[in-house]
Amino acid sequence: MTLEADALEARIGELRAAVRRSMAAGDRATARRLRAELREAERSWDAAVLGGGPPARPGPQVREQALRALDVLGAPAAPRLVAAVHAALHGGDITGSRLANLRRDEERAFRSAPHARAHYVCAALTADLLAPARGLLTVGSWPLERRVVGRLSARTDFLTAAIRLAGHPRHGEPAVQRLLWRFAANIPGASGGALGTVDAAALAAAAQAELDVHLGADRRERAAAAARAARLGDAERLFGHRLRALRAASGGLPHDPSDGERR
Amino acid sequence: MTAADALAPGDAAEAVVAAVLADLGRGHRGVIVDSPPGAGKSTLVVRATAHLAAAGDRLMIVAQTNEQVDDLIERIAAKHPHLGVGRLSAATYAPSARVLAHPQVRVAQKADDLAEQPVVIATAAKWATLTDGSWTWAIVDEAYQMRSDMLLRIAGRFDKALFVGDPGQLDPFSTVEVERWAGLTWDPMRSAVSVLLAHNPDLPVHRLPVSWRLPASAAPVVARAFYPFTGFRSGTGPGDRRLELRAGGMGTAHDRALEEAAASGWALYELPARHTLRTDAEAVRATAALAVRLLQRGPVAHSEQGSAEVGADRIAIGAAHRDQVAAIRAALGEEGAGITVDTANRLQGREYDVTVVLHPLSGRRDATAFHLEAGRLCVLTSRHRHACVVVARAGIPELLDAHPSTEPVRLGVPVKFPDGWEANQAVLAHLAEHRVAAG
Amino acid sequence: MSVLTSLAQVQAAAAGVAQPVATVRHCHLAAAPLVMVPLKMAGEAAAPLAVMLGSDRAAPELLAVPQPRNRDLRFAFAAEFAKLVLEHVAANVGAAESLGEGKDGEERVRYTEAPQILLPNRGGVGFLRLLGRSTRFRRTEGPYAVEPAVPALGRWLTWYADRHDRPGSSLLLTMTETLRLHWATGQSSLEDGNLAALVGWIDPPDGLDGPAAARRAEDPVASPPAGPATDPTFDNEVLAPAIAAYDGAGRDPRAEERVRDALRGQLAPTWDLMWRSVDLLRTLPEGGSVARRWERDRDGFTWFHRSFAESLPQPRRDIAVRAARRLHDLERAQDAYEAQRAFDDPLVMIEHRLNGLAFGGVVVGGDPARLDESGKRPKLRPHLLVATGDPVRLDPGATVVNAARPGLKGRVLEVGADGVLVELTGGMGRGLVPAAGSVPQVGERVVFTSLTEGSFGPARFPEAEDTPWTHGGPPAEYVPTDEDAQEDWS
Amino acid sequence: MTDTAPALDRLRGDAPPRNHDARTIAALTANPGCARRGLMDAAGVDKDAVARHLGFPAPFGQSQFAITRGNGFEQQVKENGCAELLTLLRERAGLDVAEVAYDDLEVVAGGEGRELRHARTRALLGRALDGDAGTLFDHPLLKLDIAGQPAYLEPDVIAFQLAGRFHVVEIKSFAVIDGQAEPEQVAAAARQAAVYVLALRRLVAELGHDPARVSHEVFLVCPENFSNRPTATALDVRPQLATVERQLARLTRVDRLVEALPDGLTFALGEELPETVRAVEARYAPECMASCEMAIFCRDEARACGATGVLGRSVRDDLGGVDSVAAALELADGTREAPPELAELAGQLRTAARLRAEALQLAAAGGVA
Repeated sequence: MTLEADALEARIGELRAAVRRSMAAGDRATARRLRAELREAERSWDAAVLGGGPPARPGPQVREQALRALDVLGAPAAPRLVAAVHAALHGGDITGSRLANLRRDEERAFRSAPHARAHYVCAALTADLLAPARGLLTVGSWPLERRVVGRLSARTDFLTAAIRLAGHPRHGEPAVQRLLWRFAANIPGASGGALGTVDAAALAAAAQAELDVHLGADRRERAAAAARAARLGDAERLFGHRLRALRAASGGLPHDPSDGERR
Repeated sequence: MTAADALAPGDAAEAVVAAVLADLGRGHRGVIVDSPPGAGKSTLVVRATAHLAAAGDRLMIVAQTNEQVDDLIERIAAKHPHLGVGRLSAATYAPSARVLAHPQVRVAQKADDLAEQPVVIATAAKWATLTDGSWTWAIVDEAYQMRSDMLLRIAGRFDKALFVGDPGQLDPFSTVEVERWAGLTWDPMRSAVSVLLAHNPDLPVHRLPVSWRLPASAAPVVARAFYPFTGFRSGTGPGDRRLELRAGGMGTAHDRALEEAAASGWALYELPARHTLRTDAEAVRATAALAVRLLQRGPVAHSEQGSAEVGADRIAIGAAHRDQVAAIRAALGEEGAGITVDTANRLQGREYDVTVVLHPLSGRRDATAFHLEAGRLCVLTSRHRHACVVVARAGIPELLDAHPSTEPVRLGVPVKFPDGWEANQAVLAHLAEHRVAAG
Repeated sequence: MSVLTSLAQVQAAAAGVAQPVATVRHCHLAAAPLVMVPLKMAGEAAAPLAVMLGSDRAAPELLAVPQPRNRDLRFAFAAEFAKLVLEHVAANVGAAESLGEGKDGEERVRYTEAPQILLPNRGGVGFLRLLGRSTRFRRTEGPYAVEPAVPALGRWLTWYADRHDRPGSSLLLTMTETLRLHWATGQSSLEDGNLAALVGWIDPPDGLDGPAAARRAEDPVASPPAGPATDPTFDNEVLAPAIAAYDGAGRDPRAEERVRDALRGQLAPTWDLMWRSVDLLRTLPEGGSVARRWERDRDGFTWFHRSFAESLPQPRRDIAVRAARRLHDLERAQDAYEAQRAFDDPLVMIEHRLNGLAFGGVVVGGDPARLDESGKRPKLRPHLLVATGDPVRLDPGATVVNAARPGLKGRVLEVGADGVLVELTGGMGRGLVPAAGSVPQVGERVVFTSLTEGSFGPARFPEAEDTPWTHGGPPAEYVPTDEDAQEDWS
Repeated sequence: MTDTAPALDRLRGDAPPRNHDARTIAALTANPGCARRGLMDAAGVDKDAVARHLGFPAPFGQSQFAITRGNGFEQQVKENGCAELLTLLRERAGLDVAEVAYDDLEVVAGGEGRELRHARTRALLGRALDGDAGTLFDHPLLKLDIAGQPAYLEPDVIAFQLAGRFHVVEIKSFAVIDGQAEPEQVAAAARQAAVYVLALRRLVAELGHDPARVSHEVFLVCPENFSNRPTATALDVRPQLATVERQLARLTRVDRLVEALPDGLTFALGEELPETVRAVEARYAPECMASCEMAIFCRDEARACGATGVLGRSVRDDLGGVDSVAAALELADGTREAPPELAELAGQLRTAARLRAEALQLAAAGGVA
């Protein structure tokens, strides 16, 4: 351990005690300042001792990976599910958080150069207000009926994804089987095999059986909403219609007074 | 109110007893009868005993204490002089006079010596020492007081059983940590009836609708406070019970309290608000003095059973802790000799004309789960046929108001009603109308 | 809790240092106990983070899990932990002492030694219990297989946690509860849960009194908590970055060392406190009945150790019969333990003198050689008049025994102004003349108590297959399953 | 009740009223007898800030491991349209396969304004009550009156409709191991669930329906044993409902406390804050440490005036409610002449002191009595 590392270690010890004391005293501002210093000291200690490289930035290929996974699923899906599908089929993992801000990057890219890309990763639209649905990813080129989500859609999309995955040529591979097992555990009549192994055909049949129960109502709601969505502008059709835009336009709803910082 | 309320009290009670006896013949493994205070539980046990013995079944009766065993023997022998009764006793038990008075009762220490007695009666602890022998029917008296582990030890001795008990009374307790079994349907700490029902949910449950003990002034108060879902009513009307104080009073605070109790069935003798030790000398003295003063006033109890002097043996003093009971006994002295003084646990199942109660929350600064237990206050305020005088320091409503309710919750343990806080509040609200400030 | 302990706490608060509430040690202390200081990960049921253990205060072993959410690392930790615990158990069996034939004809044996484990607080027992539960069912082959020592560790930890629940057992002691059994501090039981504060009150470091030592002990940066819970600021500012670095650096040994260093810093102060507490407890002479209770402990250890190979892991929950039998055993042990502590220790007997079930004073009169001629044969029935200032609440006829010599029995005849008249009925030797020194002389100090040891007789319970219909009938045959295979770990 | 509203605002000074959530409301049941706390809660004062300003900050909150574990578990249970939750409710509550509708009330059209979200919650629940389908309502924003002032309730809970009745589903990350969970944590979850049941019942009543359509049986979803697999346990929260209703009613009677205060008194963070806080009587007990941000300040204050409450409620009860350590000691060693009402306590304390001294002196002499 070089002399310099010893000094660093002593400095790290002091900073740690100081950060903990200021956090305990509830003085968050000082804590934030000291913590930054501490991270810096720790990073230089890592570099000096471990030689760790800089963390990876979200490269362009995250977009392709998301699109590929969404194609497999064929239905709006949450970032965690998209990441799980990618990991099962292609190994490695794109953390859910990097996927979450992918949607924001795509919207920014679209607004700066509309339609520059063939396929955009974009939001699902809620059936009632056509607003961006929280925590869902879709592909811009999908038909509106598939991108709009109603009250039953969360369940129907889950079942659709199960059927699509069960039908995937590589459904027999262990990683995909483990992913299918988590679907099977939550579909009545589907989970029969021992841990980690799933009878894909049985899963697909069970999923289809439940899907038929909801499909009619779900399709009706999505079709009606899709018709309304068709009248939206390009950007809003892809990334959702926001009330704020409406408020700005016509000075709509009175601003909510107690809209303080959410604790 | 239900159809049963249209009936006269006697008929309503008779209808339930008839239904119970009928259920005994319908092949249920168990029949349960909830009996509020003084609702004729022992009478039911005696009639069921005769009913089952007549049908030729070998019958065992389980009581919780030797005293309860002797009570039942006396009642059965009086009602059915020809019925052979065996009393199975521990070696250390000396038969009491009232048991020996009945020729048809045989006392023995081994079950084989009582083989030809159609009815054998013993305490649960004695039955638990048997490893063999079987009876077709068992009658379990005070079944809500018996702990589940005791039922486990004796259930092997019978095929079918009638369980009779008062659900409002004290819960079983233990001196050790029992968290380990919380949530199990056979938790050894639950009452015998609750474990029985947890495993046999479809057993018939009957409810004796009338309290013959509690006067019209007490039944509604006790029913509302401690039996919210399974109400009952008094077997007597407002005019049927009267407590007469033949000797004149001297207008002292004690006298005014006794007169209020005689007139309305309740009195709250309220001492000034103060935090004290458990054996609060002032409250102990007041409790003893009230009982002694009552005797001096030459009380006569007029009821549907005629009129009778209220002697010392017809008066009881109840308290929450053993050291309070010891202090009250010491304060009674000679004049109070013969008056029963005991804790709620030991007063269960017993009956008196007048009771004087030292309120468990009197003088307390902080209430604990022990003090707030609904069963304890229920026992203390439901032993009397005529009147109940409660001695308490002021300040209990404020104490209840400030009581933090942060009791732990254990998964799988059924919620117990009524909640002790609500029960205490209900009784206090009623007592407030009969308040007499201490002199 | 009673007025006496409350008074001791008030005296301690005024004096600024803990006051004794025991004059003798009421627990067994092994020559080389296995001290353990465990830490668990916040937010998890039983994810071990680290443990510092050993029976030599100068050479503690530190085991740590650099990434507690990783299953393999967690079971590698369990395997190492198992090795050390099983070694200690094996090293503390001692010789097998024969006790002659049991009623079923088998030779009864009792080990002369038993391994004792010391933990900082009750939280540690709860953690060991859960760790035992999460490891004792693991299979050693098939999916997620583990080393054979791991399920063995699980069964031993479960057994130790169950023994801890038994009143009077010394096999698994928690230091906060054991110290509070012997000293009262000037703070509430909540603050006494902090071992550093508790020791600070009992043996304040020089220059500090109780409250000052406790205040320093409550600063988690200066004196780390005794576990198993870690301090949130330590988690957020020190441990989380270290674990993240370990993950980031692909499990580089130096990053692992950084995690271990951080955890060692949290555990070492408590390790020293544990041994300081052992020293404090050794200053007290051992209570008279401690050896007898330690014998019961050794019987239990002998039975579990000898039947270990062919028995199954303890079931998840007790069946009806086992629950009832265990409750009865615990209540019997509680009853005996309370009586034994009172007879061993005058500072405990005064609890019973204060609530009137015992009395002590000086013999001021009586008739030491009195004979009772009323019966067929004269019987030796000496009378003693004991002057006492205690609030006696015993009714005439109550049986009492001498606190110093429980063999000396008697009856209370009368409680008068000048003292209590006692008629001695036993424990004075055979004949009509009392054995020398058996009857207390005038001027002697004596204490008589109505407390008797163990009024509980043995109770009979049905066998499991005879569980009655009132308790759900005979339980299903017990087959321990390893549900870990179906679990996807957090 | 509105006449004390201006007084409560003054008490709060210029700070905005603190947002209540079920945890803070459930914590009201911890020490109802404490006037200081009752007043600060009724006025919506930020006790955490006051404690820090007085130099006695409340011990720091939660470890991030626990937070990430809690969020991770909740996310997993609610993932893919609450797939795992639906499986549990189908098994345990007999939910029909067709009942899967899911409404997310946490964010409305990108806007997170509370007024907007509450309006949408009212609309959706209103339609559900009128027979429209709808099974899972995630994060319904509810309102509850605290001391006469409406407060928004940030729920992390799901309302779930079964056969026309609503049940609250509370997701917690403490484990249920072999059917048992930590009793204190279950109690806290039960009290919080009771607050939601109460708020839901008030909303249902406002919408003109029978409040009993909100069941007192709530579902507690926790990880099972040592895994991530969720399990659901039905919990009857009637006792907790009664307690919370009692405490909320007490808060509306806070006027007694307000009148007793010197006017112009405020808990605003200023120099005179220490005197203001001390002017309102507290009722400290060690249990406050687990449920009130002011606990360390109150403990320090109680220690300064030698209160027996610092040693715990049972010690104070043993000492017959004598409040000061010094008084108890003087009674024990006879230096203080006991007034008549304390005569008995003095006698017992003196006997106790004598017995302790006698036993200690005997032990020092090496004998056993």
